[in-house]
Amino acid sequence: MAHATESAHRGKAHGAGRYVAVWVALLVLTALTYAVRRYDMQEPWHLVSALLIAVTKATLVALVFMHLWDHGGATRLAVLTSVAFAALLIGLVLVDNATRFPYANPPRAASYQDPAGAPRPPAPAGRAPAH
Amino acid sequence: MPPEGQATFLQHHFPDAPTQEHAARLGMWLFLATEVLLFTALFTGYALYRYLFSETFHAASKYIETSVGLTNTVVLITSSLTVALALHAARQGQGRRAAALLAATLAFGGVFMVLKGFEYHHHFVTGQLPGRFYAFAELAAPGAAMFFTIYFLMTGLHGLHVLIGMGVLGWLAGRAWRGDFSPAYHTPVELGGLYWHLVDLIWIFLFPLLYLI
Amino acid sequence: MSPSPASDAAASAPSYLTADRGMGSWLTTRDHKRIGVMFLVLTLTAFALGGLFAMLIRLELLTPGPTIMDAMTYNRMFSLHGIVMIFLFMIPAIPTVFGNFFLPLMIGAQDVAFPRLNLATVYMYCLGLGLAVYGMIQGGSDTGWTFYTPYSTTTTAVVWPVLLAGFVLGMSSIFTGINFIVTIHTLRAPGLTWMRLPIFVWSMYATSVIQVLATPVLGMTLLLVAVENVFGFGIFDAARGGDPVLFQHLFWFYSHPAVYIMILPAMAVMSEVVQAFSRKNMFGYKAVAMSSLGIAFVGFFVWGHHLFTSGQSTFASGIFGVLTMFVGIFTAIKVFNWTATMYQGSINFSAPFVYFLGFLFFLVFGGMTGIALATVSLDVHWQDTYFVVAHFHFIMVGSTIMAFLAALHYWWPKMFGKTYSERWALVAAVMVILGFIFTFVPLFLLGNMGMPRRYYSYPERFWPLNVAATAGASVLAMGLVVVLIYLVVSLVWGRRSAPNPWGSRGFEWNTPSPPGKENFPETPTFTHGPHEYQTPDEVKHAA
Amino acid sequence: MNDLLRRLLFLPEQGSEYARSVDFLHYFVIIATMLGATAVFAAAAFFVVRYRRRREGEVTPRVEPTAFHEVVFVGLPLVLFLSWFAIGFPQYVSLQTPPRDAMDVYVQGKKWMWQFAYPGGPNSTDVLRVPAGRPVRLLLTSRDVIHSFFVPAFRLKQDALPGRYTQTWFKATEPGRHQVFCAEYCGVGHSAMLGEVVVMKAEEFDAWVAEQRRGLVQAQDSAPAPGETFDVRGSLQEQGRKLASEYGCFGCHSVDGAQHIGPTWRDLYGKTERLEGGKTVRVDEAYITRSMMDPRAEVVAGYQPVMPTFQGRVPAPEVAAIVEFIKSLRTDVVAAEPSKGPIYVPVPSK
Ligand code: HEA
Ligand code: HEA
Ligand code: HEC
Ligand code: CUA
Ligand SMILES: [Cu+2]
Repeated sequence: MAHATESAHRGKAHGAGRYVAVWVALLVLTALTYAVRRYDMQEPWHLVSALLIAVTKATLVALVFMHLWDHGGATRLAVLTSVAFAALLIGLVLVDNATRFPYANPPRAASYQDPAGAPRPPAPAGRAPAH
Repeated sequence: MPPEGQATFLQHHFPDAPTQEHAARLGMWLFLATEVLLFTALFTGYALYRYLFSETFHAASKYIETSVGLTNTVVLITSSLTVALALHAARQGQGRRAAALLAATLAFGGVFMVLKGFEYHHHFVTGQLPGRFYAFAELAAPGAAMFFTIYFLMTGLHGLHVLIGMGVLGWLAGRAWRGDFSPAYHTPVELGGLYWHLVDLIWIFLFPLLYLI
Repeated sequence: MSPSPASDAAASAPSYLTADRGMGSWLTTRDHKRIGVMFLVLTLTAFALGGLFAMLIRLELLTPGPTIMDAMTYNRMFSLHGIVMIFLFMIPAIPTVFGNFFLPLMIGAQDVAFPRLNLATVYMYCLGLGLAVYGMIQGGSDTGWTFYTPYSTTTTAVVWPVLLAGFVLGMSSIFTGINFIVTIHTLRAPGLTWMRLPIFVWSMYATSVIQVLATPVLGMTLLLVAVENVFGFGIFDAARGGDPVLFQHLFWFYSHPAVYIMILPAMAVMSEVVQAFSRKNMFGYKAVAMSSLGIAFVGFFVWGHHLFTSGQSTFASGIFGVLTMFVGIFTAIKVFNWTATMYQGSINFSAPFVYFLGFLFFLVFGGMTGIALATVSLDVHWQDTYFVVAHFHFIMVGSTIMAFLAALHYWWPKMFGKTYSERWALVAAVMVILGFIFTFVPLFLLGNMGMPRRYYSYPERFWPLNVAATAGASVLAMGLVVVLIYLVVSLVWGRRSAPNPWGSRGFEWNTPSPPGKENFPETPTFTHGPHEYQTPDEVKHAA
Repeated sequence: MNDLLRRLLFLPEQGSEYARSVDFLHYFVIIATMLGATAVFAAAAFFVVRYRRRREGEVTPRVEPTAFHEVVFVGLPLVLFLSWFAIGFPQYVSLQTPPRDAMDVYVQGKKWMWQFAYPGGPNSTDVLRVPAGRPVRLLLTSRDVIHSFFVPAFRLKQDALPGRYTQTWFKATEPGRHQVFCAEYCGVGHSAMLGEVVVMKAEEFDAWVAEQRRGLVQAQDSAPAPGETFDVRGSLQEQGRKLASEYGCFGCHSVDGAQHIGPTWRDLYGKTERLEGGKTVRVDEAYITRSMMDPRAEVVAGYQPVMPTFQGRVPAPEVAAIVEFIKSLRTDVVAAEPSKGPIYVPVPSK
């Protein structure tokens, strides 16, 4: 029956060998991320390297173990959009907090000078303690 | 390809088996997308509080045992491999082999949960607990309780997923053993496997973000 | 016309309503049409409940001081009104009722891709409804439908049942979304290419995308509030280093896209109505189809326009503000194209079309007041005043309820094979529209005067306009009751309707009215898009 | 023109510079909205009449848009909306950046009142006095949940977050009085959390502040304990809490709703109590006092008569403080009138 749907199945099963290869690669990357950790890097790089390795590992799992490599189209789109929107939420929340009126965030180690020159107001009382 | 098998698993509203398989897979991927966004809410909290309390988070992560996390990472990665191999076996029609591999996965999941349990136990004894239960005197900086709030929420939700995944895989192993799957029909193994891989994927991010700050 | 028109044989076969009998056959059905009908009953119940709360709100606001209830009860009233209307009525209503019923019919499919999952969504909805009702019996949450922390995490009211209800209803919504997306991808009949899909299907597709991508964040957020409320983990608690505004980010990341979950299905319905009742194909089919996707996409980038006065940074407000300006464009495209569709048409001025006209006007006005709210400096005055209340009722009542009513009238003969009283339908439509105007226009003015929302009592200078709003709401409610009466009457005593009383060329009309249990005895094939009215011989054929 | 439009749109008076400038955008936006809606509706109405169905089964032509249509459909609203943003956003930025010479006032929202504190004193509740013609920066915070400080006449609104500070500012143009609302839902008293901004002539304001500060110094001289900086109502309640714990009331009574040996004090005041023996009594000041002096006389249903008498052990002013404290434990207090006038309290001088 000719159906107006996307071709259902592309590519055929591969040998089990590539799964093992990916497994080895994942182990190596895990070791790598652990090793990198010991190099006390400066802040952004620390996070960046950890995330880069994690993304690489995730991509490997998604492409090979989860067969995204073989199945294209809508499934890939679903993955990409979900990841993109996750990044969107995280990103914009961070942008907000990073550019806020500083006292609207909890006090940070780095002392900040109010542009209007006022001293930091007394530490806010927080929620009234429960009676 | 046994024709009678074909007839039983093809539902009436699908024109043919490949379309049905495609639909099932697409549905599963969409479900995984929702899982990603479910975790995103927590990752957002993580990102925000790590940004606000970067030093404290750095200090607090020293108190969770990296070696356990590392072991668990290896365990989960390996369990992902066994699931992938199980699907491979199911595709070749080797039901028993698939069942054995699934059982192995299950075992790895169990190891993961046991290790996690030890960790949790340690946190409970030392008072490294979320929010108002926090009672760990050694680290009293603002944000320390928040680290453990985030830690427990994220690993807790993840652990819940591991448990659900184990349930699904156990059921699949049973069916595989009975010989329900064939080269023509193995979609359930594929979907269950996808779910398990997602659980692994999330851990791949949780490990460096919580243990290796 | 290639999809075979209802043949006599098919018409005499038992319809989906009569094919199986007994409660059991309904409760275990996997037929998308029956599931649609069940959801019709369920969501209308929710609507009546939410409407009851609305009328109590309006009664209380009849006088500046206490009128019929105390402050705590009032707070619970508007919270439950919002929660019931949004989560139990507006978000599920059109997709689960008309989407379930017509989407497979429109694409020539026998059912949705996962019929069992579809049935499960009914029960999840019932569970959510039950939890919500349980919450009401426990006193009801008093947090507003927005559950802002730290109020929601410190209130003494029992909020967890309602939060859990929100989570369960979210799951139901997600699974409906997944089902529709997969159905549209895999079950289109031969010849039905993407560019031949009815606009209704396109809009449902866009709606489903939002449901799938946004709802999980809400689910998690509601769970976090419940956890915080019960255990005090401190994730939103400033005293423990948490950020109270984080909740608002997470909540609106869902809830702004969610307003498009509420309006896109309305647009879906109205796109069909304007074509059918103007006997014209859609002017700018591609633009209208794509603008749905545009709304779904850009809708995710603008949530911060609810946070302009919350302490959000100026910079972030700027980003969200300017992005919001773009979201209006897609709605504008639709509005202009619908209007242009009427050009050179053959307009049948009956009840669904009257609702369409109301919808059009209220959507433009309500939508443009939305853009006005997004104009950052103006929102500072309007935030949390009745202007906002008026804005969203203009869209949700003025547009979506109109669309829901239009769909009910347009598809009533199709779903139940009965005709209702055309005269009463027109009377009710006029009552609903006039009542609506008198209810919600005063609220805009109250907002301008600065009356904050969620106010149990108010200074006397706001009195006259509040009286006007309450009076309008009574007319609106009466109009709705009239609708309910003549529709129920038509079910029992109504004449049997013609298979296609409107002469519509929407694909769903290719089946008998009401359709048989099996949608299509054999798979249809398509050679052109929906609503093609121009070839003379085909027009003769349909009449 | 300004005034006409303002009245037509039911906008309140313009009490600040910002209000004036923002109102012009307001007119522009609302008029454009009305015109846009009317235009679309007029076109629709015209089509309805012109192309109404004359007979069944009419044939209609297929009409397709041209590129020109698409550009107009997208371009027209986009230009309009972006121009709104282009005007509105700079106004918002100006509202978010207080001038350097602004006078600071700390604003604290609390269920359900506004407290204002001027650096160096005085403090006040529900009434904010400001000078006309001078910029005032508000630093807002909250004691409990989120509140929102809203002055319609200034077109100004800013949320007060617990544990955080937010800021906003205004420059009032003329002396006068303007209402303050709480615009973020905060519970039972939300609609009664009203206040007032009193704009004074600049000189009058200076004189007032000077006088208040003189008074403060005196008040401090006679203050019972230095560092006690509660407002009058607050201090009585606070004293009551201390006394109650000194007299050991908390051994049997909770204030958080939990039942203990004795009934909880939370929400006690004003409720109708069922007594042993079936009678009921409304809890008021007299009853609370009686319960302390002669607890066996009226025993609450379901409790043992174990409470000791405090007759002769607690002096009258202390009883009053305890009663006041118990009264403050109602969770649903709704202030009856909008503002009770300022209550000025000492602030430690530097
Ligand atoms: C179905 C529901 C729905 C829809 C579709 C919308 C649509 C929009 N909404 Fe609305 N909104 C709500 C429901 C909805 N909203 C609710 C429930 C709230 C309050 C929540 C709460 O706090 O409780 C809210 C609150 C709300 C706010 C926050 C107000 C505040 O609290 O301060 C803002 C601010 O930007 C906003 C903006 C918009 C915008 C820009 C759109 C746009 O999508 C509108 C786009 C449409 C158009 C622009 C009309 C078409 C245009 C034309 C035809 C152009 C004509 C042009 C010319 C003549 C040139 N909305
Ligand atoms: C879908 C959403 C929806 C709908 C339809 C409505 C409908 C109405 N709403 Fe509501 N409203 C909200 C969503 C909605 N509202 C939300 C989200 C809030 C904010 C809550 C918050 O602050 O947290 C709100 C708040 C809100 C307020 C502000 C309360 C406050 O801030 O203090 C008011 C006040 O007037 C109001 C009034 C009304 C009225 C008069 C109607 C009328 O249109 C209702 C008319 C309906 C009926 C009277 C029912 C009659 C129907 C039947 C009997 C069955 C009919 C059967 C058939 C048609 C077949 N609503
Ligand atoms: C030994 C325990 C005990 C102590 C100490 C105690 N109470 Fe009580 N109180 C009770 C009990 C038991 C009741 C309920 C029976 C009754 O009404 O006598 C009660 C009742 C009351 C009531 C009436 C409550 C109602 O629900 O009607 C008030 C008011 C009260 N106490 C005030 C006080 C104050 C003020 C103090 C301290 C100065 C105090 N109590 C100390 C045990 C105690
Ligand atoms: Cu304080 Cu509302
Ligand atoms: Cu929005």
